[in-house]
Amino acid sequence: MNLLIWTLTIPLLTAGVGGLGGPPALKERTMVGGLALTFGLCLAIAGQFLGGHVPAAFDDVLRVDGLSALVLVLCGFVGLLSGCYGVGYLRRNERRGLVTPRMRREFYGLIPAYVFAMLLVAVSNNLGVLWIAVELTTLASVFLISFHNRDTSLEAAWKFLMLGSLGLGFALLGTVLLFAAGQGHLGEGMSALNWTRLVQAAPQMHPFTLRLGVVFALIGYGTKAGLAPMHTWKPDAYREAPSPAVVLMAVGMLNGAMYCILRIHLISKAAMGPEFSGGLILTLGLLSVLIAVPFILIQWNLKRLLAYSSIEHVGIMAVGVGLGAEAGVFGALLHMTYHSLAKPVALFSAGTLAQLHSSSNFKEIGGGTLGRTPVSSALLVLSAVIITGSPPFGLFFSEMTILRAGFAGLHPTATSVFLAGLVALFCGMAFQIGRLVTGPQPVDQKAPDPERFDFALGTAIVAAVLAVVSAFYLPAPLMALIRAATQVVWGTA
Amino acid sequence: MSAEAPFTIAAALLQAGGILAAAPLLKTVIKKMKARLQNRRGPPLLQGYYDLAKLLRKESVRSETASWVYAAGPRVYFAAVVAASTLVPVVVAAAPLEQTGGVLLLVGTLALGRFALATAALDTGSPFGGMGASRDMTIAALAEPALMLGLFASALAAGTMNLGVLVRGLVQQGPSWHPSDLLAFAGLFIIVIAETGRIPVDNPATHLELTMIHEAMVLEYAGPDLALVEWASAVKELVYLSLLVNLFMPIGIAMKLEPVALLVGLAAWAGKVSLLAVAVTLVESTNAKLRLFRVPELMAVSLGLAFLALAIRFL
Amino acid sequence: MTANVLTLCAAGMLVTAYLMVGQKALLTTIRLYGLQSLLLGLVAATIAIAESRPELLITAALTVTLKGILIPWFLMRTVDRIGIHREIEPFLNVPASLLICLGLTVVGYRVSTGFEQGARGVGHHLIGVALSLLLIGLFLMVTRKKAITQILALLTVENAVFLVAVGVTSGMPLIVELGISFDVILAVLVLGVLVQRIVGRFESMDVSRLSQLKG
Amino acid sequence: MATLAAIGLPAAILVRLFAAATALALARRPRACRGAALVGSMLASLLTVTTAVEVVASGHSVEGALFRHAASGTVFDYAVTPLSAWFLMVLEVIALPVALYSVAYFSHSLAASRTAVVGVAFNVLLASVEVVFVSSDVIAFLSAWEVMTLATTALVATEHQERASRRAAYLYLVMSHVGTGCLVTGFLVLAGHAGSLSFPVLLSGRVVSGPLRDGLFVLFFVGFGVKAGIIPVHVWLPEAHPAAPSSVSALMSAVLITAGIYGLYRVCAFGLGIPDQNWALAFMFAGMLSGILGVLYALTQTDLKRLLAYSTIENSGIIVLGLGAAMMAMSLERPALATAAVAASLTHVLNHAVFKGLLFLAAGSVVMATGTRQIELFGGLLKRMPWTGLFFLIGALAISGLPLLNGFPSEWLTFQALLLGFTATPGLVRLNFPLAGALLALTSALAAACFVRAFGIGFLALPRSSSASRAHESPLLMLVPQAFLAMLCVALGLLPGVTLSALDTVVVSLPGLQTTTSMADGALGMASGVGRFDYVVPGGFGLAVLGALLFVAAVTARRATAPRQVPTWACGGEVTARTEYTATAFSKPLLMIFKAVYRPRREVDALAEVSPYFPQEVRYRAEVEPTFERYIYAPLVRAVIRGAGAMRVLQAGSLHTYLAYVLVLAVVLLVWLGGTR
Repeated sequence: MNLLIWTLTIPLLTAGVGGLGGPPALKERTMVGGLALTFGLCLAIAGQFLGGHVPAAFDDVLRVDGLSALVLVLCGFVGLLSGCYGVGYLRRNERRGLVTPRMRREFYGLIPAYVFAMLLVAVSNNLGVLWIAVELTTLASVFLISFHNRDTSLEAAWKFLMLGSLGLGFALLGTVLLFAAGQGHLGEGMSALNWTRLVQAAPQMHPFTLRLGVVFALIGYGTKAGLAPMHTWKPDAYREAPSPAVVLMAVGMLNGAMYCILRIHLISKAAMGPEFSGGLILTLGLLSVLIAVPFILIQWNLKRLLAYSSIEHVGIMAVGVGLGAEAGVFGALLHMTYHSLAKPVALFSAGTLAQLHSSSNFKEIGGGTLGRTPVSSALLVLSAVIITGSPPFGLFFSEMTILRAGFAGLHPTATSVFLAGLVALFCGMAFQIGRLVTGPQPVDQKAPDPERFDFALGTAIVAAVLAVVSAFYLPAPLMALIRAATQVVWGTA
Repeated sequence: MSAEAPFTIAAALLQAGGILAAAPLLKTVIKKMKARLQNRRGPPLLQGYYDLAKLLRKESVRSETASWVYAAGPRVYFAAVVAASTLVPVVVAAAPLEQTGGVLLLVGTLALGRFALATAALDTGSPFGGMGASRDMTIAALAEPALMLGLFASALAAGTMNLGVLVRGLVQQGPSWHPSDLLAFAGLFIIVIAETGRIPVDNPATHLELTMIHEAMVLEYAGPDLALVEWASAVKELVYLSLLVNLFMPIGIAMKLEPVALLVGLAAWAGKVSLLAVAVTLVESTNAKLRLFRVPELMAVSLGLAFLALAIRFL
Repeated sequence: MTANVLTLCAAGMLVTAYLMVGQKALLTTIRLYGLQSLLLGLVAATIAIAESRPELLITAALTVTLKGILIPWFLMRTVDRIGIHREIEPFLNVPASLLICLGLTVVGYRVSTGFEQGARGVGHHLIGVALSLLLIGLFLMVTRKKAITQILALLTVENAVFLVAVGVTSGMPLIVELGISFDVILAVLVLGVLVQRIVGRFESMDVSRLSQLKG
Repeated sequence: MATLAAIGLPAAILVRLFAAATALALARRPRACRGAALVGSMLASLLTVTTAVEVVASGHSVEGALFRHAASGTVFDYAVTPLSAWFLMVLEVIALPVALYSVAYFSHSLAASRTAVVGVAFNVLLASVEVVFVSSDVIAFLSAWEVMTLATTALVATEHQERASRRAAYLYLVMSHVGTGCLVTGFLVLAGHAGSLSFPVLLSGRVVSGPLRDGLFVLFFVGFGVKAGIIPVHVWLPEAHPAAPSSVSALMSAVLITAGIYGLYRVCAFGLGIPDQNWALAFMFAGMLSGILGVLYALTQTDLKRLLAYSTIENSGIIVLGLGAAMMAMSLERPALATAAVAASLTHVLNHAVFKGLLFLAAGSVVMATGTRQIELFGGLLKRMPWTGLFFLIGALAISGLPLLNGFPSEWLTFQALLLGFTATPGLVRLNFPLAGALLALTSALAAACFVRAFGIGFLALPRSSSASRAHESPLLMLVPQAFLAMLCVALGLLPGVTLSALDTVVVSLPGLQTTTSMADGALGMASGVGRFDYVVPGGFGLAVLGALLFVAAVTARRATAPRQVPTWACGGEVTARTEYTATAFSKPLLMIFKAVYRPRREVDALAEVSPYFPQEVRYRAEVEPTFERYIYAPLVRAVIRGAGAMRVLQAGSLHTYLAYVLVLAVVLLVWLGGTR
């Protein structure tokens, strides 16, 4: 049977097992095992693709090209990481007796389901299926956000759901319009909504309908990606969701949404050249980078801080894509890869800090965490250095690639604004992380739980090692995937 | 300096010795002229030598709190000043050690001496030493730019910064009577007054500690140490005056090493220096000492003069 | 004939939207939404008959049963269970809201002129109505404070999208449409659950109170 | 030798990375960790020196690739040009003794828990500086530049419990990052126009022209000026340098600023084509300002390390002033003159590194022995730490630019450059040179005053505190490096010709300059480079001074009886630490004279019960206003914070607002799309 199908069914089964009753130990094993298997299958599929044969199923409704393969691998990787971390995370909470059976069911059920939805996004070659998959990710994450069932988590979930569904409405409209624009060249039937055909038909499409469709689709999927000004759900959701779920949102969801945006961009580019959609994407990306600056400067909450940082990064990717240069696209995809490797470290260490201090608020955590939770704090510093794009780590090189493309290309002014934003963001992050980890131990504060070397911490360390190593050495196949993806987007494939 | 090395050394020794010998006389002459202007008789002309001889014979007394720096101070000061004296053309239109450097080296060496003395003054722990050192360094720092600019003015005019070459050049091209010379001279004269610790900047004769500058700095010294300081100061003053006269009125200075020329040169030098000494005396006896915080204004004036000298010569 | 029916239905949908803007009683608003959905179904059916496209009939049926009957019923049940029947004062008073909605309609129509006349000569009317409907729905979401009204507004947006789907494209591929409808149900269920949780915790459906998360 | 030189640099980098890794691995055992880090560093320095010496001697660059970043396809090319080699030599001449010094210093005054971090950062820092000096590829340069910043920040924040050092570290980080931002823009715009990332192409001087060129110059000037500590972008320096461990401060003050200087040389002066006259003027004014203000602020410091930091700003100013003169000469196409100026500036780079390194190491010993940085609490240290005292004195004499030591030759050369510049420049602009000359004279004289104060108050007379009276000499391992640097001060002071002739290949390798052979007069002497305008032989003159000293000895040392030791006369009172002249008092006259700069503020409140004439106690507070901090930076920061705070309303928590954003965006885009096709 087709690998593709397996890749999708395995996480579904895992979700099923996790969602039903049964002993925790079993659920833990199934989740880790299932997600590991899934990741393995993702790698296998990527291997197939690189081997020259294009994995597809259901007459091309599911189809893997370079871009899909890249996103697929990254999502599978993140899924595995968050699964492992999640097990440790829940154990910690159990140790404090915070976990009800319902919670356990939701947790072990929803996380694999979420992974399933993300993978479906990555491999779907069909506008409609894509939309459905994205909707599924939304539904899966709602209850993860309201997981802790606090007032604030309900609020966050509500906001997320409202904005998300609205966005999806827009995305659906966009899809419909794209479909309409291509009518007569595509005919009826399922395959009429396939990328491959849309891109072929794009040049003959009705331009206005197409433009309208692109605009709505960008707003819609931009909401999921968290591009400003549709980013407003992000800080709340990140703050409330349990860290493993946050990782899925901040990396998997982000990549998936970016993937959708790239697809839309592709069609529009095939029809009207890169300027139209590129300009829109560039504007939204720039806006996202700039909007993140003040909120990072005045932030008081660690997890919200990271939310704004991920708004920044999606903005960076968007800018890279929007610049309308192949180097920019390559930089953006490289950035996506390195971001997927680095962000989990930040979120894991931040999550650990928050969990041990049972708060993610700077005031309540208090400064000088290096003295109390040395490993996590060190990891946090390291990851902060990485995700602020400092050399010698990967994000520096991807940002440099984007900047270079920008200064060499058509938008030097926009690029310099972008650069200014990056500088400001670095200063903000440095300030926040600095005041959190350094300084004297706070007096009159209840000691946090001791940092013991458990499964979650182990995962974080492994992730950190990977993030550091990847800076100097990306496996050749991964590089090949990034290049293939660039070709897909730049349309030289 | 290989073949003429012995000759150079001899010349250096000769000039240093000569200036060492003449310096106390200059101090006394100025004292005497001042006394005469105040209708006193004043000391005998050889008083300076008597004082030195006496001080050198006395036992040396040092503060318990002081370290070796205290003893080193006067010696380095003396050595620096004496060495500096060999960089200036005096009787002959050439400085014995002109091969080793020019204006900048001269100024630098004098600064070295000052550094040594000021440091040593801080070694006894007496507040006066500190006060003197502080004020002396302050005034020196303020004088430095004006001094440099004044010297630059003439150096740039002559196209060299080596005093020997400079003076020879001046003699060959004859007196230029350029107004900038006058301005530069005036500027440098003020500086010399300041550097040699004379009224209106400092009062060499005062015994009121709070108004002292140079004297306060050396207040703790006695015996041979004091002798060295006094002697070196005298030498310094003579060096400055010789520099001044030879830079601006190199009349009669010996161009060749012939007995006649040398004698003429010697006489001319003595005459010019004493002329300048008279000027110094007049300034001293007609002015009152300035408050410390008025001194900068004086320095500013001389700086302005020097700058003007440069400007009107080159624009 | 067909053209008139379509235009009529479209106009009717727009009217319902305006009524929703002017309306404060929750149950009426839900009924208005139901009516709107029925009209949508009618549009689909008309096109299906006029162009003899059976699969559109399925769409129509789906729309009517789902949005015309099921969802309103579900929402009414929720309202009854919670027992709150009136919308509290929205952020904007009715006249102002209506004016803004007029503006939004103008925008929608202006944009719709960009389409060529669809096969049935009413293409851009439908588009105009649909886009206005979309913007009005969004506007309702912005101004209304009750969770239920916000859901209704969201569903109005959904309706607008469907109107475009049937009006311009003569329907999406069937499977896709099924999937989408299924998703919509799911979304509504989730929303309902969430609303009940919110009410259970805040003793109110006033979502404007959900504003603890700042900065 | 040649082969070793060929691989010297990459080998050194490897050694450093290895040393860092080992240090990290041995984190639990401070002793071994220290050893690994520092010995490794010394080894690496030796390796680098071989390359640098080889290049400077032969004048042929050594080139190669350090590392290839496959993902982004960047290759870290490096080329040890003579200029790079010169800065490398300067770096290692300091890095070697500093590493040796640190072995003992860290063991005494560094918490065991910090050893690993400091050891790693130390090596990473040096490695990055080396790469900065040699990299010939933009990305390589920028990454090394950035890593340098990060490592330095880590070292500055070593004592992160103190608020001061946290603040210093952050200030440093932010300012450097803004600077880096300017550099990235500048370099990438250049790259955009050149279509290449390699320095030889970018910095050929033919890439851009016209206003764009001027704009880029400004960007680079600011970007590198921050690191060089040029006023007004200097504010981080006096905070950061004192905060770091003293041996690291030595490194920072002596070498890190030269990274900025290197940039100014490589890009601003020789990378953008023939300099514009206004650029030269900008450099000269910046240099003058930094020189004079730097020394003026140094004069009033009572914290020894801050004092040294400010004097670093001063010297950096002198270096830039020389470079400015060179640029002026280049803009007028006067190669001989430009050569003289560049020689002056590069010589001062070396000399400043040597004596500032020496001073900071000595200061480190003092701080370690007394446990304070306050000059007012030192006193009488010369008797307790004779060697350290001697070395500090030598450094003080050198930095005051006095003959026979190495401060003199470079200031002498700078004066030459200025005077010749005056003769060479037409028009009113020339008046700028005598002005610079006068200011330079003032600067060096004030420096002399400053260090008389530092040494005299700090090391002489009576101890001013119990900690000072309990001070003791540092271990041998800390004295040897100081001795080495002190000897270097003397050697470079007496043999300026050696430095100049070593500079020859460096200067020749720079566009538009000529050989310095006319300047080096044997090993002992220097000439002004233009005719016989001026020449000096410090060594020869040194003999004269020596002779005079012998004469003194002859005159005074006849008597056998040792001098009588008596207490100092203090108007009948007893001389105690309280009657001594304080550092504050020492600089008071200058404080009053330069009121305009210092804008001093003093508060005297006397508590009198009986009558105002009989105060019970008098409190006195005086402070010098930090002009730039107060009038430029503080308002800026406040504005930013306020602005950011104002933005908070965008995320005020109301879902309706958030939805409104989407509505507005949709409407705007729809209107933008318009209707008619």
